Amino acid sequence: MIETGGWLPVSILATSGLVGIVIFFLDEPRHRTRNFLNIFAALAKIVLVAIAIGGYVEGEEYEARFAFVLEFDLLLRVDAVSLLFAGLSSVLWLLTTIYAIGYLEDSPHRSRFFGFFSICVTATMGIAFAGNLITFVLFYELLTIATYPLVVHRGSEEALAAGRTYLIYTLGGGTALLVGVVWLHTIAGPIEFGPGGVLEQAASGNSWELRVIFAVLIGSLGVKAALVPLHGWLPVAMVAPAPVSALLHAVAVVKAGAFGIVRVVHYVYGSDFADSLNLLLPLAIIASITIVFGSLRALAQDDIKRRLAFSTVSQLSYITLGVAIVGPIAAVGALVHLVHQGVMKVTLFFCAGNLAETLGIHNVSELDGVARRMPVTMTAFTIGGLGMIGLPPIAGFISKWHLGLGAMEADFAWVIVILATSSLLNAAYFFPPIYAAWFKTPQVEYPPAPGRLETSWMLLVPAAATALMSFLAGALAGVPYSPLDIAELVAEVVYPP
Amino acid sequence: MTPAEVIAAAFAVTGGIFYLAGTVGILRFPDVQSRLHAVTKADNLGLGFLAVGLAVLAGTAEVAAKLLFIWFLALAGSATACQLIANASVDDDVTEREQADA
Amino acid sequence: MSSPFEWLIFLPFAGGVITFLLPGKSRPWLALLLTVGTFAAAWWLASDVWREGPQGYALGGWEAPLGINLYADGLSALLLLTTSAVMTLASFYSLGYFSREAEASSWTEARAFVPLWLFLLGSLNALFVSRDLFNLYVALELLTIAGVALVALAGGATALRAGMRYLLAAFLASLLYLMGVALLYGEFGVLDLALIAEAAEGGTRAPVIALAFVFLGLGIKAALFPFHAWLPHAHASAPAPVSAVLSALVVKAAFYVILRLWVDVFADSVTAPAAQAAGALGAAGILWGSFQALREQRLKLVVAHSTVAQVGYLFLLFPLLTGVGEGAWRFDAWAGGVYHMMSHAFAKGALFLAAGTILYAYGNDQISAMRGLTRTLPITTVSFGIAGIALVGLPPSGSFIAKWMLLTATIESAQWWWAVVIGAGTLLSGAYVYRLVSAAFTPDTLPESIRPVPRVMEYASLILALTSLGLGLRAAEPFDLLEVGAPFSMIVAGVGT
Amino acid sequence: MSTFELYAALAAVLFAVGLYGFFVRQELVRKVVGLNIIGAAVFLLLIAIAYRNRGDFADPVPHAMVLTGIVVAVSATALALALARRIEDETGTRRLPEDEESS
Amino acid sequence: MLEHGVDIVLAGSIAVVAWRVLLEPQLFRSMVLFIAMGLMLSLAWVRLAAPDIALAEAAIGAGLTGILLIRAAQTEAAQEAAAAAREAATSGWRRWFPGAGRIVSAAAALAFAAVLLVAVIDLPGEPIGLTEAAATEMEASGVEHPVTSVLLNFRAYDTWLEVGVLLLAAMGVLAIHRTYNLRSTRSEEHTMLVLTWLARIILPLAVLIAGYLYWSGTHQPGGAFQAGAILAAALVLMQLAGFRGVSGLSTLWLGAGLMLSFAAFLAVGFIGTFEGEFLRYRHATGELIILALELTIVVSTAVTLAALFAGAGSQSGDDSDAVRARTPPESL
Repeated sequence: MIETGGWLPVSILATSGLVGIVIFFLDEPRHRTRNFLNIFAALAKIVLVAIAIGGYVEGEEYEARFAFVLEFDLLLRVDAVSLLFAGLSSVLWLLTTIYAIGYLEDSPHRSRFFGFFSICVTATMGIAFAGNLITFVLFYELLTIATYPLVVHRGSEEALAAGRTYLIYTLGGGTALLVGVVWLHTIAGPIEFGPGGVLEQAASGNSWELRVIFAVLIGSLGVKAALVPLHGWLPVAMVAPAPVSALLHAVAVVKAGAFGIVRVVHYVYGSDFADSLNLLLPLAIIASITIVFGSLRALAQDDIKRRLAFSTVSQLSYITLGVAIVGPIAAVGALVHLVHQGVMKVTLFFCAGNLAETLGIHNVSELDGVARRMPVTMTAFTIGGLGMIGLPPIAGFISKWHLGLGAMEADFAWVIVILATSSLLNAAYFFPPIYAAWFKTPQVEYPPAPGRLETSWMLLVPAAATALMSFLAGALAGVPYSPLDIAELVAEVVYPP
Repeated sequence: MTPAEVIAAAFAVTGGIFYLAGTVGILRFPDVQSRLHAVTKADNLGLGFLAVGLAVLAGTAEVAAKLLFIWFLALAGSATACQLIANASVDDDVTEREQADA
Repeated sequence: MSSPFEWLIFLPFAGGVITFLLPGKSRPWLALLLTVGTFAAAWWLASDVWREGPQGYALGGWEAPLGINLYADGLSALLLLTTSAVMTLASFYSLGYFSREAEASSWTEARAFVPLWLFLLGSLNALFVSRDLFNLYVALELLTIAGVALVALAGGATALRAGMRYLLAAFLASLLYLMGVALLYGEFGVLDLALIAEAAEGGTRAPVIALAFVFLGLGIKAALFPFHAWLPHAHASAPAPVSAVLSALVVKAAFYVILRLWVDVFADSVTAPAAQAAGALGAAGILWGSFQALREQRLKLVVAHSTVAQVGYLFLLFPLLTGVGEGAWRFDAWAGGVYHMMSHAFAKGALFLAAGTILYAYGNDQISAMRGLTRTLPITTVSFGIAGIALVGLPPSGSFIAKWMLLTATIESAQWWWAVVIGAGTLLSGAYVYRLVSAAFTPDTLPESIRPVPRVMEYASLILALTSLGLGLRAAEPFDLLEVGAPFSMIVAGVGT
Repeated sequence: MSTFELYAALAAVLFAVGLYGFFVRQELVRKVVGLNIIGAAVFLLLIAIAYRNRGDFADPVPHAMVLTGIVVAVSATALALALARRIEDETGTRRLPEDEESS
Repeated sequence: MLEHGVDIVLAGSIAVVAWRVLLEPQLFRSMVLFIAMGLMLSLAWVRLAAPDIALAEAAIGAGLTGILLIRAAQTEAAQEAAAAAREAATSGWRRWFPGAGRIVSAAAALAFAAVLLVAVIDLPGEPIGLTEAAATEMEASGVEHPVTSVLLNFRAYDTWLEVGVLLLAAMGVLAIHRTYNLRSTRSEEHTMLVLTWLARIILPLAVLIAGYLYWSGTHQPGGAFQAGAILAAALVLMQLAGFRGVSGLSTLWLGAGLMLSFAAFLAVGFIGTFEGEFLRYRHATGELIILALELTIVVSTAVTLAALFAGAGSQSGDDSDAVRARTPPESL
């Protein structure tokens, strides 16, 4: 059943999966063991992913196949794009765990929280390493189930309402995805992801059927990738605790949707075949609309987390846009933005969490002169903000640069206009808070910092680390094994030269 | 029509007539007790004639004995039933008469 | 006693007789022992069927036309395994459930419960292996009377009235079924299913009206939509282990007979419009059951209404099988339907047992009263959540696979509307499961009096819930077993012993 | 009109009468009587079929079925009447709420 | 012509009586009519060459079911007047379409009957059945009477389950009344002297007749269930006549009596598996086993049916005045 090297993907999943189950049965006061288990599992996962990256580059083949039912089997396979997503998630999982331990110092139900937290990451890893559509759907739905308890963790009426909207959107999306995938299976039999698309040879159905299936798939994945009409749940889900919004609503859940779109376009349909069915143009249009719409709504938000949520809505569609443009450079832009956006957005959410936790600041209007009181957090926030706008040398610039180049190469001139306007809009909603924080005099007297640091180290270190990562990802993009390097590796596989 | 059949038919007819009388009695008589008279006496007698008629037809003595045994059981049953109903209906008449007088 | 058939029939009935006479407390333990014995017999039969194909057995040595034949193919072996598994766990649960009233009046529910319980198990076994129209009638009647007695066991006006409704409906249904059998006997002059199947092949001799009577009677017993009114209160007001078994197994027994007659015996006599009508009634059942489940305030009534919905789900199977021409997908639809029956049996059993535990602990089962469940009954909450997932059909569960197969069949047989119904069914079941699960996440205002719950009750429902998940992960073997003697293959008359 | 058709027709009539009684009558005891009449109808049909198949004796299999049917009918009736009795002890009325004059 | 005449009159009268059973406003009278219908039905069975069924119908169908219904109907008498008045007022959707319930159900019932008639008409022309098969195999079954051979050999499994149904009903009734035995049923103290006199005469005769029926079952119409029913009637008569009857049995003895036959079938079946299948017995040993099984059926059926009769009455409340329940004066 498990061929050679199959142990790796399974053990990557198992590290967070088993730990999650064990944590469930830990009773509340056992902080030490729980924190130790969490950190150990996160470190183990990073090591395993590193081995996987190293092995993959040397041409190792890691594949685990289980007989699932009749002619379908569960397939976990390591390939370039899965490493990209898995690497991002594992690293950020470690940092977010540290952050969560600090953030939830004395709140109730932590065993339940960390249990579901680990299962979410297992689901994310499952999505990353899924080798065929049925495994992808299985982990995609598991992610929905695992994230719901985190969204309603506080149990307040508001949280339950948010949980309900979240479920309505994601369950609806899940059912649509199921229908789409089953429909595809009836036409093309069991589909395994193959770079450059497998559907052209396998499919026997007429083009109309394939178009409708494409629409259904993108629609269902669009729920989690927050494409315009289906993004409603994301701002509402911000009521969840900060670590949840940070990892899940900036990285795991939304990226699962975007990653799904990458898989469908590049590994199921293949961009050339999809383009021949002229499906990519409407996708690009929807992505562009989302980009502009997300930025506009972000402008109007006073609450920091809601502003960041809408910024995520718009930033995510960069990935969809990059995927929709035929050409290796645009693909690189999309894939590398998958990582960069994740890192930058996590930094911003960490800072928002710090502000809320230590000074109780929730709105942009209360940010005047806060930098004096919390310099490190605000520097991290500034790096993240500037990165989002796309200023070099921070990571954001790299992905926008590749997207622009890709658009030029595929002569999609209007995409450049979209990128420009969205950068302007980003500036419009990130500069005011940064300016207010650094240069305005604080209106209210902030309570002095208790210890040496402005807040507990567990909240500060992750924010600083991710800020540093987003800076390095931009500055040292050329270094081998950097996100850009792996993205180019994927692009070579998807668009054979 | 052998002589036995003729006799049996005669008995059966008389039995039938008695049943008829019993039924007319039930329909015509005013109150419970008198109806009881009709049904118990006339029908049992009718049954008796019928049983004798059939016994004649039966041929073997064993079947004839069974038929008469059936008649005997029927007699016992209906006699008891008549007693019970009469006893129950006595209370009725008292109440009816009281209502009538009051 | 060399054949599993003998043990399957002998054990439960012998147990029923012994426990009926045996005084004292040891009864529930004996019941547990006997259900485990029956599970072993079912396993033995399943392995025989797996190795040597369908098994036959001529009772009293008399062959088909005169004597009564027993027959077990993959379908009955699988259902026997499900029956004995659910009954074993429910008996395990009843050890704790009935222990509380040891000090109660001279008459204890436990003493009266066990013989009826074992007779119920015996009649289920007799029904699943029976191969004779009239024998099915007697088994169904045994099932009904045992069921009614067990429902009325709870005492109190509601339980008695529910039992009365159940008895009246089932009595009328049995008579309709018997009328159908009479007409069938008039038509074929034989009662054995194999011989009738042979005679009815090709649809030349299709006693439509007789079949109408038979299916109408069985439809009432299976609580198909317009005739479902008796089910909710009967299943909700019965003692917890009884309502679990009623919803999980007894309702399915009637559906099994319909499936056996519709697919195996009268495959050529049933018409497409009849199939579409059955599907439409099923769809109406789903909508009505879910609608009621959303409005209901009492926990057990919500779960009972969901049974009506899920039974409606099963009837969607028929339009996919009949009148759509020969197609490979028919096996998918059939296997999917059976698998849904199995996984629903486990999930619904777990849900009812968990609801019983909550009622046992809180004293009432108002949904609003389910406060702080995660704190007071953690294991029950977990089994509640898992059973809910399995009921909705989210991925790790068995009904996800069932839904996958049904969807494949709907798409390949180009009947889109059933796909919409399946989607709607999923979302609606998601809605009322959400209602129950979200009640558990409400803030922890602990109710004053919680009666301590014996551990055995919580673990029983947990194991049931986990099995329904296990069905989702390990589906290969059950499907291979199902293929043994599956329909769409002519049944050979007088199967060898 | 052979004997078979006559009694089969009687079965149909009894079936209709029993079904009507079962639906219309609200008292539980009367519903049970209705069901017994339907049962009688089914048995009539079975025995009529047996009569039609008669050789030197009538077809014994339907006879066995009807005998079993009668015993099953009496046990179901007894259970129903016991239930009706207990419902009357508990609630004072011999009807189900939905048939009850809804307040 | 005459031969058909009898059938036509009989069928017609059964139909009329059935309709009257339905329409009769007073419950007690409708029950009496039901018993009358049952007895006429047993005549119909005789006409259809089914003597065994005629016996069973008279003993169980009309007899025992009848007294069960009368026993259940007794306490109803007091409310009858009120019920008749309330008859008109109906509930729920029936109120908006007064009488709709009747029309709809009448239409449904007639539709069913019509469909049934059509089905009967298009049954295959030449009759098809298992008569010859039963005739050929009967020799091996150990008894000469076809119905008994089918009932207790070819389809012994069905009979076993049927006895199971009877046992289960008794268990159910005991569970519903939340008791293990029928001690709490009050036997009537001040019954009529004539009833006790009748009991003294009838009971031994009843046992005799039951024995005769049981014995003749092997070679001519008769059989275990019919004999059991007669014994049950005797037990009921005992109870009504002031003797303890079945309610005198202790829990253990009542339980043993109820499940005797079911357990006997189990034992015989178990033994049968040694030399073949479950419930296998042939030829001479077959006859012995059938007689033994029939004996247990007689005992169990008698005890069970008498117990069911006791169950139909009220357990706790005392029934003494109910015995003299009378039909209330003609009301309405």
